[in-house]
Amino acid sequence: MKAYFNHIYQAVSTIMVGMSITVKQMFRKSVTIQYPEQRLQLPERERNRLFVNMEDCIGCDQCAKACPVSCIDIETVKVVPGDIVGKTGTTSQGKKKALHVTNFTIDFAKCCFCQLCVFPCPTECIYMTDVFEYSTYTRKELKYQFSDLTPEQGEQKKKMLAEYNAEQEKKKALAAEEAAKKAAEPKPAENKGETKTESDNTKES
Amino acid sequence: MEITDIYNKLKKVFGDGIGELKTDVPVSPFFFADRSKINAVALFLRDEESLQFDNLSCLSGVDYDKDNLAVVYHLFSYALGHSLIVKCLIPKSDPKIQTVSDVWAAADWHEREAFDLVGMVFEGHPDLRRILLPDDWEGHPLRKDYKVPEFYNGMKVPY
Amino acid sequence: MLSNFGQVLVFMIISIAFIAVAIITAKIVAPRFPSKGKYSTYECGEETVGDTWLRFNFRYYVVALIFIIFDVEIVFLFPWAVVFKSLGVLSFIEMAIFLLILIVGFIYAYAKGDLYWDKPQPVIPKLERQIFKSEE
Amino acid sequence: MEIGLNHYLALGAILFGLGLFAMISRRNAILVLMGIELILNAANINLVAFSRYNGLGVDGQVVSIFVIILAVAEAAIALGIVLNLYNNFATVDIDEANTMKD
Amino acid sequence: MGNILTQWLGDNLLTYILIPVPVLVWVLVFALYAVLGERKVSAWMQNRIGPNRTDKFGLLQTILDVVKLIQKELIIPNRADRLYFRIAPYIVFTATFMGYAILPFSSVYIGVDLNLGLFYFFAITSLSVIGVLMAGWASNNKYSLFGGMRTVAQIVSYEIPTALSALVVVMLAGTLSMQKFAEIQSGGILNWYIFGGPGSVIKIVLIPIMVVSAVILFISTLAETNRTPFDLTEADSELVAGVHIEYSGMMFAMFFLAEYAQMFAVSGVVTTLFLGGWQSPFGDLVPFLNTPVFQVFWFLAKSLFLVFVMMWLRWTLPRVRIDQLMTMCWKFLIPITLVNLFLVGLYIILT
Amino acid sequence: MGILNKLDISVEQFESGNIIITSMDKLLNWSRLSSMWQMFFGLACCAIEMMATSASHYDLDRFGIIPRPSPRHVDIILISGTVTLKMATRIKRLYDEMPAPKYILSMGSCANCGGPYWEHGYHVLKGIDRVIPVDVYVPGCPPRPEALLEGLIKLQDKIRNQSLAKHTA
Amino acid sequence: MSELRTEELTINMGPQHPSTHGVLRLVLTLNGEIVTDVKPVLGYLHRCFEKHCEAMTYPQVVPYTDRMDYLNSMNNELAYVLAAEKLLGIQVPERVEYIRVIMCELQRIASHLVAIGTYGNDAGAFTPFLYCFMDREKVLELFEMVCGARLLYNYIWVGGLSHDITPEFVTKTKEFIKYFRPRIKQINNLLSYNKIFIERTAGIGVLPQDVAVNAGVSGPTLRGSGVKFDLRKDDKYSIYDRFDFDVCVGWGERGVVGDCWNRYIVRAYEMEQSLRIIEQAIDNIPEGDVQSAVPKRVKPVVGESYVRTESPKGELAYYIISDGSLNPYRIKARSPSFCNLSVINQISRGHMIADVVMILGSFDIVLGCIDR
Amino acid sequence: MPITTILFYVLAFIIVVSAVMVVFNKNVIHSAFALFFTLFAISGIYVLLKADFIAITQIMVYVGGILILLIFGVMLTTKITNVELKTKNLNVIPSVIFSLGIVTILIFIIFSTKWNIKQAVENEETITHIGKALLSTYLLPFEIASVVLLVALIGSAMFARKIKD
Ligand code: SF4
Ligand code: SF4
Ligand code: SF4
Repeated sequence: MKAYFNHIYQAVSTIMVGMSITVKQMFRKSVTIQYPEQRLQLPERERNRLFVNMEDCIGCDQCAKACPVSCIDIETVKVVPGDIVGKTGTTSQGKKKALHVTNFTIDFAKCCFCQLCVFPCPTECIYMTDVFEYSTYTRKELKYQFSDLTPEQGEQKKKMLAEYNAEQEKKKALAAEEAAKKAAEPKPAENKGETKTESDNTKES
Repeated sequence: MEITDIYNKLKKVFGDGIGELKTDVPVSPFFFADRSKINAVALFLRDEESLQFDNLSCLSGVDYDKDNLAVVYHLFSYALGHSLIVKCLIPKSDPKIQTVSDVWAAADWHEREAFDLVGMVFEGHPDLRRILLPDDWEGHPLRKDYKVPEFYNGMKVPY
Repeated sequence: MLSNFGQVLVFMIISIAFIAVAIITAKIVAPRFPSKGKYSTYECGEETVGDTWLRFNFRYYVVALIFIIFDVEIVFLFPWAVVFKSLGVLSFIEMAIFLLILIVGFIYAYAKGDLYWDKPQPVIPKLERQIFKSEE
Repeated sequence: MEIGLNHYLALGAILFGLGLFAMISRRNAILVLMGIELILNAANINLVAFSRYNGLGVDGQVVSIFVIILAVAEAAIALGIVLNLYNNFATVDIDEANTMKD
Repeated sequence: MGNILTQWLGDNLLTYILIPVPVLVWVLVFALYAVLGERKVSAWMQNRIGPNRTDKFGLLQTILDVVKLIQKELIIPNRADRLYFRIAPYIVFTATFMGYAILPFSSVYIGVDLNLGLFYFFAITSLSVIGVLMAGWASNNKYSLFGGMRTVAQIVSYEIPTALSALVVVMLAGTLSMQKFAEIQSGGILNWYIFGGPGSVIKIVLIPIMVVSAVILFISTLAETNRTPFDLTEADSELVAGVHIEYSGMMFAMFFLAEYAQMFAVSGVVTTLFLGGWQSPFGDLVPFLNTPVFQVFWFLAKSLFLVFVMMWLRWTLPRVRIDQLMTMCWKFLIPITLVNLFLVGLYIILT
Repeated sequence: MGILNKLDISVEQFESGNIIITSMDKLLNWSRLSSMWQMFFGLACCAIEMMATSASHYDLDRFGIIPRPSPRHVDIILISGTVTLKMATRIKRLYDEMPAPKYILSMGSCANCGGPYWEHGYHVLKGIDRVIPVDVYVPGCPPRPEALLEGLIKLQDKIRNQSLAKHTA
Repeated sequence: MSELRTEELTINMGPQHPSTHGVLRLVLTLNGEIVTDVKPVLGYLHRCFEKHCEAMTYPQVVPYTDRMDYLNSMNNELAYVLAAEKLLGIQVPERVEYIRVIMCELQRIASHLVAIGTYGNDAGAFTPFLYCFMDREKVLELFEMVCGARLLYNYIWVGGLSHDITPEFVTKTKEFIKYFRPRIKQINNLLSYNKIFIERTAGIGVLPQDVAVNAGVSGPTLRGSGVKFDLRKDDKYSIYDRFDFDVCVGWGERGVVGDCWNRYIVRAYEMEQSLRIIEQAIDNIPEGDVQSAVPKRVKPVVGESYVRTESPKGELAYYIISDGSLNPYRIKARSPSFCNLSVINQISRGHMIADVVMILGSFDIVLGCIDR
Repeated sequence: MPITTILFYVLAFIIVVSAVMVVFNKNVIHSAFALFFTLFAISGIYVLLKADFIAITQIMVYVGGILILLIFGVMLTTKITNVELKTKNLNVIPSVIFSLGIVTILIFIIFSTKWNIKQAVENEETITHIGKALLSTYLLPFEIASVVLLVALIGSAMFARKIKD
């Protein structure tokens, strides 16, 4: 009998406690962020859409290698002598750019926003922004092209290289030794060495 | 109990069923057990008063090398607080091994998973079906030579 | 003109008419795109296994059974409660006897466990052999 | 035509006939039960009709309440029997159950 | 009949057809805004805002919901029983709506003042059981069938404590007419039946009994309307959506409507029985507050408060299990109401 | 039966001009876009963000979106997470069971195209659009709640500009 | 002769079901409302984690471990990273260890909040669910501040961390601790000690100790059965031995030891303990560089390592075999949910449908972790 | 035609049609659902007969109680979809003839008898009269009814238990 009334007492009292909590909450201010009108101040480390500053990109492919998802697609074309990359041919830090980046796409439909691509970049030109509002109606639009060269220009550069190569071939036929030297020049080994030292700097930041 | 003591004890009971103790491998020592004796070994490990491996922490199927698969047992004893690694080699030509699911209930699903992904057959397992992949899936994906199928159920698999 | 229950009938007709109108409007307006899967039975996205119209839990029957007895009792209680004040003690005793007899039945059914819904009868798993010994 | 006692009685009769038919022709025991319910309802209609038109007054209604009670008791018990029958013979077919007895 | 419409429009058929219309309109308006209210109340309790994108306060939200539901395809699954699948929503809603006929909105407006009012209400609302059973069975879906069965068992068994605890008031009032219940409780808050009804000082002994009765009546009506903590029939975490699973578009809306309509109906009954119906709490102290228009206000206010309590409970409590539900009914509610009944009987005899 | 089916034609006939139909159109579209009931359905990590979106901080209810468990009651299905081959058939089935004006929002990289699993995921469906038509793709892994809301607003825009009955179904 | 037994009814619960916590499918065999058999069907979220790892380099695996148990990324990362570090023989700086502990404990709170919230939701109470999510949002804010992501962080790296913490983080964390203590009490009042909730969970799904151990159950589920075992105390990985905290076990305060309520309440207690650990750690973070030990090129020797950690769900272990190349040869994740779930059939027989929901909820499973 | 006449015919029509459905339907559960309409319409007939208390009792007990019991009984005993009317021709025709015969005879008798028609006093408050009658004139049957119910309860509970074991 005692248990019987104890049951009732417990039920009633705990329900009362619960109800008092909910009713108290009713008069608190709501925590809702009313999104389109009201936005959160996002922290500066926010990891959302990537951005590549093509001014600085040297086309070293480090980011693409670091990406676990392989969603970065880089296609580079060697610079033929006499041509320069972009306007100045150097990065903002004054490093010489030796590759035309004809195609630099990041497929944000695949990207997992892990930020692994950001750290190895020697020129700190790929970074994450706080832009997250870029949903689309078609999936193709999610593939972002960062290269500042249009496809035609890219074709042109390729052609230039092919012509240049052909020229070289010709020269090679003429003077084998000289040609070999020249062909080696456009991909300097120092680039790789630089990457390492650069990446140390990036990690500290 | 130290691993060598455990090993010696086992060696005494099972003799040839236990391979040599490998301690040179970085990280943790282990030994091989014979795949046809593993059930008895497991039961011994569990029930022997001084061992009391009451918990099978993990059971992993591995595509070990060119012609062998392996099952790795990570054992732990709640009662005595020591752990042990036992491995069993299984030739790929005849991927059969005794089950330990009657010794540790935990092995039940792990063995199904190993069967599913690596493709060894646990003899005596009560319900050896695929567990993660659909029943009509072909192949065992964690084998090194696994080829991703082109189509499954009319859906294209590769990107 | 209309009796009271006539009014109730009007209520009924109006409500049926309302639903009919609502559903028919929906029928007229709503699009229809029949497709093969659309008319399949929902079961969390899986194919239904077995027949739905099966014999079901016996408990439901017993509840209905006991309810119906009490239902009748309530039917008697209502006229009694209405006239109770004017009839006084005697009717109270009469009703008390009536109720008592039924309560006997209630207690009987209760004691025999007929009123218990199927309680969970948990099967606590056991190992054949005690393996693990707790430290404490 | 003004609705009178006859109409109600005729309705009762038809209902009774249908119930009777269900009772004798259907072999599903539960349908037989439904037939019985129909018959009891027919009887009730008659009772209430008489109470209204034949001066039975409130008595007819009270009696019909008792009929309803009987119907309840009957339904409860009969269903119990039917279910038992089903339990033992795995059928609600009356004839089948009959033959199975021996 | 004491109905305001009969006075205005005279005693002809049109009047009678018009009487239910305000009630229907009220049911619709109530259902629309109760759904919204529920969403808002839950939002506030959870520190949210609730619908506010349609307009500033989301007032159009549920209306748009309905417009959308009209556009939804009506699906009748292949395996369903087509006839009864269609009929079920009619029965469920009609049964509920017919219950509204006896709700006394004010001293001059009531659908129909049956002298068997309360009894009628219990009988007619229990009809919806058949509709639910039909829906559950005809959907030919296991979850639906389970939901239907559970609803039936639940409603059917809670009908007993509902009726028994209402009987306490019937005994004291000696009538079943809803209008009379309300009339008897005139004269201020102390004469409400929850405080023992009109009477001399001795009625103090009645107060605990009446409070318990009122609470039990409220709990069991809660169970009859399938609200949390007793919403086993559409318990999403077990039965997905119970009997409604296979219903889409407008047919589903009808079930939804019926559920909310029933919420108000039972609140109205509890109000009439225990909270003085349309009586003003100040009695005749402020006669102005007891005019018919204000009566409507009081009635609605009290009923809506009960509806709010229902929502409040819903957003606070977890749901009980079916066997606990049944045990609660048989083991707690029915014995207590029987004792109450006996005590009130004794009280009446002794005074 | 199915006026919305047929009006499709009449809209084209009257082209620009029939005010009743256009305002009707507006109302219907408005109602559809502001009461998108969502299927109570989550797949993987994105589902957690979806839940976070419907929780107090972001409150999907503001948009009139409430979760309903049964596909018969819902208008929109948020594919929130990795779709595996085993699950794809089930999703297709659930999608089929939804009544006509229905929308799909693909949330997160996985649903868009297999996401991080597109390369080696032998058991991952590379994009839900291989099975059912998608209305809006929300990128992110997982998308922030705001991103999901933005996707929903995009979807609302899409519905707003629909003509009567020309929905994906 | 056939009996008037209810016919056995097979009913699918899931993959799309509000209370299966994702895409799990339970095939229930029912006798009336009583469950006679539960067959979990897994694999609806099998994302080929282990195959993926074989194609990744060691640092690249980290994002995938995040996605395994997505409610609990930090602990997953930690477990994997510890295993990899053991293989590589890396000793990380003190500061890193401290930050890792703080992060993992915050993550534990977040994870338990989801567990408790969804458990309330399973029981039919929606409001506690949202309260829990509100508090979880606060934790996520902290994470977002440090590493920029809300759910999948890729924060703990092999040999270090991706970012250092900021002073703001420290103050905010302290604020959070202050804010959160009373909230635990509130949740307990609202849900844990509610009579209906106790009725629903106490005595349901009793899992005796020895069965639990034999079935490989771990974490709060094991402690709910009264086994006082916590890898943080008993295995002392990372620097957990420096902190003073209690191992919470269910002792049958309500119901019996090993039932759903005890499993549930262990989580509520553990949040309190996590707060204690954070409190002790947050004031003592030594100075240092968080990336000083990050290797340029992660290329371990041939070998293997197995590290067990205590994740909020239970014993989470990674088994890494290296063949000396850049990519791991084989990674096996021993996921706690996988082992915990495997006892569901044993302990839910004879219960009702509603109880199965509660039992499932009390394991706090995450499908990403089960199916991998 | 006065409204009551129309109502009577409508109700009679519903009753007869649904009763026919009850009797002839192949699916027992359809019969049970059809019985719902029969019983409901019969309560309408009671209303026409000015027996409101009986009408409501009819709804409450028959529709809300017995019908549910019957439906549950059907659901318990059969695989509902498979229940076919397994009647041999032999059985149907004689019973049709027999029932029809009885109905004709009854109707003939009904219409040929001169019933002693007395218009009863219209009393609005049937319930008080019934209540009083129950507690005075019909006291004995009233108390016996409780015994009957008790017996029914115990008996059916016993049956139920027998089935369960
Ligand atoms: S964020 Fe991660 S997934 Fe995205 S591009 Fe960079 S490395 Fe690849
Ligand atoms: S790592 Fe930086 S510089 Fe190199 S290709 Fe990528 S973005 Fe360009
Ligand atoms: S997109 Fe990213 S967060 Fe979403 S399910 Fe896929 S892996 Fe998880």
